[in-house]
Formats: sequence, structure tokens, C-alpha cells
Amino acid sequence: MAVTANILSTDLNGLILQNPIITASGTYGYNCEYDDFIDVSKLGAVVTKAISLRPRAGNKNIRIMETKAGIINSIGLENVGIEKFLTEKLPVLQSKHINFIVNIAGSTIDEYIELSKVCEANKIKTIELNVSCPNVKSGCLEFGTDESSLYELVNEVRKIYNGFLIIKLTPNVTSIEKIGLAAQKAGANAVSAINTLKGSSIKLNLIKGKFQKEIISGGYSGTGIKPVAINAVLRLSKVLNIPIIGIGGIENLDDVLEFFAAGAEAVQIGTANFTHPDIAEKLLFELSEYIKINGFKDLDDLKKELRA
Amino acid sequence: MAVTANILSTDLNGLILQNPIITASGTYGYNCEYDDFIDVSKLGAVVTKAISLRPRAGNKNIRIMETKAGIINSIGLENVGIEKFLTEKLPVLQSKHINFIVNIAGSTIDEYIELSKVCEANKIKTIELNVSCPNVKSGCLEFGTDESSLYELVNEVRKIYNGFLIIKLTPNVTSIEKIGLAAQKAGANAVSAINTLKGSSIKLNLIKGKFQKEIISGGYSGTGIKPVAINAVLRLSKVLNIPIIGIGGIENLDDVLEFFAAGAEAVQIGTANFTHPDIAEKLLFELSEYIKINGFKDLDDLKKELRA
Amino acid sequence: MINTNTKKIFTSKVSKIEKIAESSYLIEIECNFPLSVIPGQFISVYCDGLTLRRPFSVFSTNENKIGILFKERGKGTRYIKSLKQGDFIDIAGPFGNGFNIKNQKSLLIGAGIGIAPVAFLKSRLEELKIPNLLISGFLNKFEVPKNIIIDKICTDDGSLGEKGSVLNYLGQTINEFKPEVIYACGPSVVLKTIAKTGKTFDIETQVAMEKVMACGIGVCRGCVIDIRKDGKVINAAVCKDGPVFKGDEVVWQ
Amino acid sequence: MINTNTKKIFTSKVSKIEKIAESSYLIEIECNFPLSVIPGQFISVYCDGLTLRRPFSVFSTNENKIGILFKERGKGTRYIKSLKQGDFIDIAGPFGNGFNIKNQKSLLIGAGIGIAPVAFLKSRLEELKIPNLLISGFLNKFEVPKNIIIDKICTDDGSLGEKGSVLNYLGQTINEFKPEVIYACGPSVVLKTIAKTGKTFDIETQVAMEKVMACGIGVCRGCVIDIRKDGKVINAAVCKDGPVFKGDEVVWQ
Ligand SMILES: Cc1cc2nc3c(=O)[nH]c(=O)nc-3n(C[C@H](O)[C@H](O)[C@H](O)COP(=O)(O)OP(=O)(O)OC[C@H]3O[C@@H](n4cnc5c(N)ncnc54)[C@H](O)[C@@H]3O)c2cc1C
Ligand SMILES: Cc1cc2nc3c(=O)[nH]c(=O)nc-3n(C[C@H](O)[C@H](O)[C@H](O)COP(=O)(O)OP(=O)(O)OC[C@H]3O[C@@H](n4cnc5c(N)ncnc54)[C@H](O)[C@@H]3O)c2cc1C
Ligand SMILES: Cc1cc2nc3c(=O)[nH]c(=O)nc-3n(C[C@H](O)[C@H](O)[C@H](O)COP(=O)(O)O)c2cc1C
Ligand SMILES: Cc1cc2nc3c(=O)[nH]c(=O)nc-3n(C[C@H](O)[C@H](O)[C@H](O)COP(=O)(O)O)c2cc1C
Ligand code: FES
Ligand code: FES
Repeated sequence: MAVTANILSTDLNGLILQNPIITASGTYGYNCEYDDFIDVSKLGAVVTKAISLRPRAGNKNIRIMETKAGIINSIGLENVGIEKFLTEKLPVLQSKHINFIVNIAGSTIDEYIELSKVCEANKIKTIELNVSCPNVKSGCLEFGTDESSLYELVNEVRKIYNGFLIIKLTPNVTSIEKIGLAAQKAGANAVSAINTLKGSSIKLNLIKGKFQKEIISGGYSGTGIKPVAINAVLRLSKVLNIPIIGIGGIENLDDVLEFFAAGAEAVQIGTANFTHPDIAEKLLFELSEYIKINGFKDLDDLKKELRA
Repeated sequence: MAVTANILSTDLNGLILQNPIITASGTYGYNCEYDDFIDVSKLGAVVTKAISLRPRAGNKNIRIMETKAGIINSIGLENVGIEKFLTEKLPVLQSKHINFIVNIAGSTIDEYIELSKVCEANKIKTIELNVSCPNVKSGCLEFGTDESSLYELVNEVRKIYNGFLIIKLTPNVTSIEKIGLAAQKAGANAVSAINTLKGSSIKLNLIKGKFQKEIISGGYSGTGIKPVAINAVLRLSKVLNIPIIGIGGIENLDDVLEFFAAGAEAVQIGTANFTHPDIAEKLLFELSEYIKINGFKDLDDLKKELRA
Repeated sequence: MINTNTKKIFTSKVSKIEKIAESSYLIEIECNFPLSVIPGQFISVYCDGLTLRRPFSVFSTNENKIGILFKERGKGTRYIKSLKQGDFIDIAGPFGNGFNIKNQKSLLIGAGIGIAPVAFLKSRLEELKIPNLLISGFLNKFEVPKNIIIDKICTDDGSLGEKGSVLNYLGQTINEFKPEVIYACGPSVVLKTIAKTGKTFDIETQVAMEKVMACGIGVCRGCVIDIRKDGKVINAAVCKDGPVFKGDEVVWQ
Repeated sequence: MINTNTKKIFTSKVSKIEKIAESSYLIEIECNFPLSVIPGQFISVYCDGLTLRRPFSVFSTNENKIGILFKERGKGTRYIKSLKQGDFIDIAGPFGNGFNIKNQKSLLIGAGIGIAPVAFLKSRLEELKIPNLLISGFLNKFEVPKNIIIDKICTDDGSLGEKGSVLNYLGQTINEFKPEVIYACGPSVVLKTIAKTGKTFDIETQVAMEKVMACGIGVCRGCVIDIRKDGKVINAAVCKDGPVFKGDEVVWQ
């Protein structure tokens, strides 16, 4: 039996993915929701929607607004909660052989600990901590914006969770390097960067001398944030030893290569899944063709040249 | 003689502008460079390129790169220095009756003090502090990213400078509110927000198996940063008592109105001057037509409705 | 009923585009496979340069062609309008739950471009020989799409058919036609009144809702509305749980 | 010489657009006022959806028409290519300092699309009856623009004219033609060699440089290069101080 080497194989410092194309949390559901468009099991991994201890109904206001270069979302972490995830979503991931990463979100360290325990108990091999959630204790500051809170959080989770631990960094900070270093020091296996930028948009409609206003404040994603994401990856790659998963505004193969050149080992596709629901598989195909056509040995060889 | 009321008159807490359309630092030169396209003296004000104590040659690398939703610049504050500004540029501003704001930049508090003294001595009525410059003393952190450095800086300048003092805030911080409050407390008359976002971009060109790479890391501006700017203005307007000048990605009248709705009293146009060198005058005209056609009394009336 | 093709996304050719009323257009797209769609389901169109696809109710299917009606509003619809016969268009779908067709006397109501899914439903009801009446309201005669069979037309300015909103004729029509079920599509305020009226007359209403959509398939939770189910208010995704809902389940704003 | 109109920005009509070589085009734009341009000056074109205007050397002016030659490269030039006769185009200029025309025997060198400003210069020299020779290099015969009078053509593959780069024939041409001044436009590596060669032969060279531009008028300092002036290296803006520089003043990379 001939063995075909997988040229896209991606080693994230121990976590081996069949390829570096991952779909980002909040844009891909919980498991096989995109089966109508692509074969989801082919992806490097699917990151689940952020899962909290209890189900959450999310925000009441306007949840999505398009801007010239992306969208702003204010979903408010609506999700089914960890219990329903385990009983209804996890079995599908397993039976369909989908590679997955569970994104978890809490509002206290205890909630993160509890969630990590459940993941550990259920043999979930990889989790991504969404740390862009307000830390209820510290007066609503997000965990991911303060080195010491983040260190404490990651350190506590690390004690409990033995799988592969990814920390998802927020760009809404003065120094993303400091936050990344805190995550690394506390035992993270990798970081992913970036989560959404803080953004707002106001739509005005003048009707008989009065303005009808739609205001949204939330997370800004899409092509408009790519320069910020590339900047973050470049800066992180200068200071970290653990792998970086690049996220932010990826829409095509050039964007993927740009993230590799900046230092990312794998990438996550978010908003572009909405624009082109089959984009993740397309990128997979294009990346593999690109490597072959241009005579690179494999993905690692391509990355080496991109960073030369 | 009939007196026509100026419906666009803008009172920034004492600083009266003939209208709220200002052109942003670094995108409009020093005085009348745009005379080929518009009548510059009609503008609310022109903010000069950042001026430092001594002339600066700027950066050596790639200085401008376009991205999908804006540009990244790494000019490195190339400028003629304060002396040449006073002897060559200021007289033109004065003789042409151009309303202007001098943007100043230093790398130590002493440099800012020195610059402010010169401005005070030369009766320059309004200055804007560019605080996105690395603070040499504090190991390269920017003044504008640290509350206490910023407070100290503004406080020192305030002691010397009696004119109208605007602090230009950087968005590359965890809490822009805290920085804005520090500026206000130290005696700023207004803030302008935002300066450029930190961004990077990498252009790749594969030639015979090797990548030619162009990398830029610098300030990201243009339509892609508007959601971040609107977010900043909304947040600042909740905590500050001094006026806010909105900046970031403004390209058309809708954008101007959006900034007013978010709480800005005036706006600055930056990158759009490159795209449409006559945009500032166009916006002026459109704003005034908009007010008349829709039956608002004047700009203040329009702003009131926009914020109702 | 679902798409018999395995993939719900495809690039296809525009086979026809034509103006059917003031700033309203019909576009027909070739599908190289049979496509079964329930009236009320929608497709989403990728519009060059825009992040979000734009959803449109299916208006017609025949001989491997799918048609939608659209009104020009902003960048997305201007892009679609710019397409010409033979151009390629990237569409995905069909998505969502369409009208739950009952073998009952049916009143169909379309307000403005909301005519699209109910006109499609009407053609299905005719095939099924279910008695029905389609009443539709527009601003003025220029907004009334040509080549669509509408049983009763109202215009706000009275320039065609009855003068006034469809809502003005709702009670009267119910009394005269005596429908057992009402299917409707149009602005939310109109649907709300229809739902309330249905309740008053004790007639089931089914309303096709609209909400800004990102994913179109229920994953982003961007398009949720409040629905009352078993006494509890829960989130329902317009794209996946709808766009058609029972009028009395919607928690109206 | 400057634009006699007061404003340097205007929206005008495309009077002609035509393919002149492999992926190269000539576009002519109507100007409703007389426009005096020096060869080497450029205009900038607003390209729909792009932040930066795109600069192009003026190729021709006649009877209130201004022409540019452009090669399709990315989004901007694809946009311009998509324009049709009668469409509107937003142009600004003319900007920069053109060639400093000497009443001397002139060698003109254009590499690739760099032919545009030197072909324009040639027509001006002909008017002024200044003896000149235009030598131009291209990849192959398909890249050679039609309807431009070129005295000597080289192609890399030898499919038209001499085989090889213009640079291969530089020494020979200088020896034979004995120019007193050399004007050139093309890729930076070509210009560098021309400048060095000019120095060797003690002939003045004027080179039209390119650099990514934002403002086009000297204010943003985005397009600066190093220039040696009075023994000191200083920044010069390609858009305002150039695009034409003396070859021996440029600090070549
Ligand atoms: C299920 C559903 C079915 C629809 N069927 C039809 C139809 O058959 N014919 C028709 O003309 N219109 C239909 N619409 C509305 C149509 O989607 C909008 O008119 C269109 O998206 C406008 O896009 P635009 O870029 O031209 O306008 P824009 O200027 O971008 O937006 C104008 C308005 O359109 C709506 N809109 C914009 N983007 C979206 C989005 N991504 N998702 C949903 N709504 C959006 C918003 O209300 C917005 O205020 C339907 C909407 C939904 C949700
Ligand atoms: C003074 C000057 C005169 C020029 N004259 C001509 C000419 O007569 N004919 C011609 O075909 N080309 C000319 N060019 C080059 C032309 O400007 C570029 O080919 C064009 O901008 C490409 O735009 P694009 O969007 O198609 O390609 P992109 O894919 O955006 O860019 C391709 C390359 O074009 C250049 N470029 C992109 N944007 C700019 C910009 N804003 N300013 C300058 N260069 C840019 C860069 O080198 C870039 O790598 C000239 C450039 C300059 C600076
Ligand atoms: C609608 C939406 C929901 C999201 N939900 C989550 C989430 O639950 N957890 C999380 O860590 N990130 C979430 N994100 C952030 C994305 O995973 C991603 O980091 C971000 O969108 C930037 O990538 P993009 O520009 O490719 O979209 C969400 C993004 C969007 C657009
Ligand atoms: C090329 C360039 C140079 C700039 N130089 C300065 C500067 O010298 N001082 C300053 O305070 N801001 C500078 N800025 C920032 C702008 O004034 C403005 O804050 C920013 O570009 C955001 O606005 P915009 O999106 O409208 O461009 C510069 C921006 C650009 C694009
Ligand atoms: S649009 Fe994403 S859930 Fe409906
Ligand atoms: S492009 Fe701005 S200085 Fe030349």
C-alpha cells in the first residue's frame, strides 16, 4: 500500500493537524453545520462557538451590521451551554470524524476552571480560551486585557487541563506582547490572534426631520482588521516560543500566505465563511496546489521560504 | 450691510471655527499645498504636519502601502522642524488667512515644552499634541499609551501654553477613556481621536522559488479604521466634558454625520485627501446644503437631532 | 424538501434580467440540476466587494431556472442590477423553512416587494388546486410588478386598484373570502397587524420575516428574533427557524 | 508650464480606449480647457474603490485631449481598462517636474511601458526640431505598442528588432549616435545602468522615477528617494521634486 505524504501536515508544537486551515469560533457553529457546502472533516480543525457553563441567550439589540470593510457583531455569546454541547454536539463531531477545538468562555475564573474540568473529563483534546469576556470580579475589564488576570486565569486552567491549550488574544490592548508572554509563561501551548477589534457603527435615516438611528458596538471583523492582525502576529512572533495561529480578515490564499510570512503556523477563517461558505475547503485546495505548482516540498518548506 | 449668519459655525468650547471640517495632520502639508484643488482658507482649519524641534528625515524603508480598506504609512515624522516652519510656512498661513492648528511632536517632555514655548511666543493660537511618539525615557512606550506619562506631559505643556490645547489620542490602548480623562484633567481644551491604528502588511512576490517581500509596519488609516474611531468617540463622549474632534476613515458626508451622532463636535479628514484632493471643500458644501435642504436651523440644530 | 444537489452553493449564469416595476427587477438564474424549493425559502447572493451575502425569497423555479424579484436599495442590489444575461452569479441556498402549505382556503398577502414569496406560493397553490386569493399593496402604480397575477391590488395613492394600504382591506377581505389560513410577507409593521388580525378572526397566520443576515444557516446567531414557544420566549434564527413563522408565535416589537 | 485651469482635479469623459499591445492600453480623456504638460509629468487617476489614486505619465496631449498608456497590473489598471468611451473618469494633475528639455542631440530610452513619457518627449522634440533617437526595449513583439514611432526596438526574445535588453545596445548606440543628453524611463535597475553609463561617457542623463504615491503633491512624504545635492544626501519627493531627476543625483539602491 502506497503511503502518500500529507504535504499540508501542520505541527503546532505537538498538536498535529492534517492542515493549517481552521475555521474560527462563532462563525462555524458547533460541528457539521457547513456540511451543505464542504466536507467539514477535511479541515485542519473547526473551532466551536464559544461555550459557557450555562446556555446564554445573547444580546437583545442589533446583532450584525455591515461596514465598508467587514462587519460588527454583538451576538453576546449566545450558545447552548456545555451540557447540551456534550450531549448533542460532541457526538456528531466524533461520529463524523471532524477535528475540533472547543472555544470556552467564562465570566469568572471559577467558570473557566469548571469548563476546563468538564473538557478534561470528556477527553476533549484541544481547547481555546476566549479571554475577551468581561471579568465580572475586576469591574468588567476583560481577562485578556490585563497581564496578571490573564496569567492567573491560564495558570489555573493549566493545573486542571492536560490537553492542548490555546489562548485567543484580543487586539484591544496597549501591548499584545505582554499578554502573549503572560499566556506562554502560564503554560499555554499556543496562542491564536486576533479576536475582534472593538468597533461601532451608526446608521442614520432621516425621516421627516427626525433621525432613525441604528447603533451597534461590538466586535469588528473582516478584511478591515487584517493589518491589525498581521501587526499582532509579527509582534508576537518576535517574543513568543509557542506557535501562533493567525486570525483576522483572511479572504484568500494571499492572505493565508501573508499570515505565514508574518509568523503564523496555522490560520483561522472567520467572517469570510459568511461571504463564501465554501471558502475553507477552497483555501485548502488552493494551498496544496500552490505548494505543488511552485515546487515546494511541503507546507513547512513553503513557510521557511516565506520567512526567509 | 446684511449679515449672513454662518450656519456651520462651530464652537469648540471657546475655539470658534467657521465650520467643523478640518484636515488632519500629515495629510495636508503645512499651509496651502492644496490650493491647486480648493480654497484652503474656507476650511474650519488645517492641521499642519507634525512639527518637531529639529528637522527630521523620516524612515528609510517602504513608507506607504495600500491595503483593501486603507493605507499603512511609515513616514517617520519627516518634517522641516519648528524653525523652518516659523520662517517659511507660518507667514503663508497668515498672509493667506488660513485657519490652522499646529501639530507638534517630541520624543521627551522637554522637547514638547520647548515646542510649546515657541508656539506661545509666536502667538500660535491652537496646537495639537501628537502623543503617538515613542517616549525615549520610558523605553520607547508612546506618551499616549500611558495615563500618567500623558498627564505629566499635558500638565507641563499647559503650564507654558495659554492657547487652545488639543490632545490627539491614539487608539492603540486598552482604555482610551482613561487616557482621555488624563488629558482633560491635565487641562486639555479638547481631544482629537483617533490617530492611526498599529498595522502591518506584507506583499509577496514569488520569483523563481524565492519570495520577494515588502513589509511595512506603521499607522493604519482610511475607511477600515472608521468602526474603531466611532467606537472611540462614543466611549470618550460618555466620560469627557471637553469637545471631541472625530478622525478616522471619513470619506463622505454620511461619515461626517456618523461622527457627529457619536458625539464629535468637529471632524478631521485624513487619508481621503489623498483619494480626493478636493474632498474637504466638497464636504463643506454638502454639509451646508444638507442642513438647508432638510430644514435644520444650523449645524448645532443638526447635531442635536443626530444625538436625540 | 431539500436541494437534491449535494452542495448548496454554486456559480451560475444569469439567464434573464428584466425591470418589472419602478426600481424592481426579476432575475433568473440557470441551475444545472433540479432544485426543489418551498415558497418562503430564500437564496443568498454574493455581491462583489460586500462582506455579507444578500438574501432574497425565491420567486419562481422552472426548468432548472430559479428566479428572484428584487428592489434596488443599496450596494448589493445595485450590483445585482448591473448583471447582464450570461454573467455569472454566485448563489447559495435554498435556505430556511418555507410556508407550511395547508390544504385550506388561503389568503395571500404581499406588501411591496414582499409579493415575491407569496406570488411563488400562489403558483404552487394553483398547481395543488387549493383555493386562494392574493392581495397586494404598493405605494403607487409604478411599483406594481408586471406579469404577476394579483387578485386584488391596493396602492397608497390610489393610482391603481383600491386606494390605501392592504391593511385597510384586510377585515373586509377576510369577511368576504373567509380564508382558513393567511400567508403574508412585507414590512414588519404590516406583518404584525396581519398576525393580530388573524388572531382576532381565529385564523392561522404564517408570516415571512426579514432580518439582517450574516451566515444564513443558523450558526452566527445574528438574525434572531423572539418567539413564544410553550409559554417561553426563546431566540429563533430567521434564517434557519424561519423566515416563515406562525404569526402568533412571534413576539412583536 | 502649468495647467491653465485653476483647479488640478476634474471629472472628464473617456474619448477613446484601445488596446495597443499585450495587456497595454491607450486611453484618451477629454479636457474642456487647454492643458499644457511637459513630457515626464504625470496625472493621477481615481480608481473606484481604491484608497490611492494611480499615477500615469502623460503620453499625449492634443486638442483638449490627454492620453496615457497603461499596462494592466492590478485592481487599479483593471478598473481603468473596464472604462468605455463616454464613461467618466476622475483625474488630477498634471503633477511633478517633467524632463528639462535641452536643445541638444537627444537619446531617448524607454523600457517596457516606460515608453510613454519618452514617446511624448520625442513628439515634443520633433516639434522643436531637436535631433533625437528613441530606442525602446520589450519582452517580446507582443509587448510592442502599435502606432508609436520607435527608432530602434529591442526584444528580450528577439521576436522583433534586436535581440536582448536595451542596455545591451546602450554603449553601441551612444558611440554611433553621439547624444549630448539622455532621457530615460523604465524599471529602476535599467535607469541605474543608464545613469552610470551616462556618467562614464560624460553625458547628462535625466531619468523618470517611479515610487508608490499617496498624495502626489509632495505633502505626505510617502514617495521620497535619496538624492545627492551639494554633497549632501537629502530626501526628494518623486511626485513633486521628480519624477524626473538627473541620473547622477539619484542615490541608487
Ligand atoms: C429572508 C429574506 C428574504 C428577502 N427577500 C427579498 C426579496 O425577495 N426581494 C427583495 O427585494 N428583498 C428581499 N429581502 C431584503 C433584501 O435582502 C435587502 O433588500 C438587501 O439585502 C439589500 O441590500 P443592499 O446592499 O442593496 O442594501 P443596503 O443598503 O446594504 O441595505 C438596505 C437594507 O437592506 C437590508 N439588508 C442589508 N443587508 C442585509 C443582509 N445581509 N441580510 C438581510 N437584510 C439585509 C437591511 O434592512 C438594510 O437596512 C429579503 C430579506 C430577507 C432577510
Ligand atoms: C510617476 C509615475 C508614472 C507612471 N507612469 C506609468 C505609465 O505611464 N504607464 C503605466 O502603465 N504605469 C505607470 N506607472 C505605474 C503605475 O502607477 C502602476 O502600474 C499602477 O499604479 C498599478 O496599479 P494597479 O492597481 O493596477 O496595480 P497594483 O496591484 O495595485 O500594484 C502593482 C504595482 O504598481 C505600483 N503601484 C501601485 N499603486 C501605486 C501608486 N499609488 N503609486 C505608484 N505606484 C503604484 C506598485 O509598484 C505596485 O507594486 C507610473 C508610476 C509612477 C509613480
Ligand atoms: C459573528 C461572530 C461571532 C464570533 N463569536 C466568537 C466566539 O464566540 N468566540 C471567539 O473566541 N471569537 C468569536 N468571534 C471572533 C472570530 O472567531 C475571529 O477571531 C474574528 O472574527 C476575526 O477573524 P475574521 O476577521 O476572519 O472574522 C466571532 C466573530 C464573529 C464575526
Ligand atoms: C501619511 C500620513 C501621515 C500622518 N502624519 C501624522 C502626523 O504627522 N501627526 C499626526 O498627529 N497624525 C498623523 N497622521 C494621522 C492622521 O492625522 C489621522 O489621525 C489618521 O490618518 C486617521 O484618519 P484618516 O483615516 O482619515 O486618515 C498621518 C496619517 C497619514 C496617512
Ligand atoms: S444569519 Fe446567522 S444565524 Fe441567521
Ligand atoms: S506621494 Fe506624497 S509626497 Fe509624493
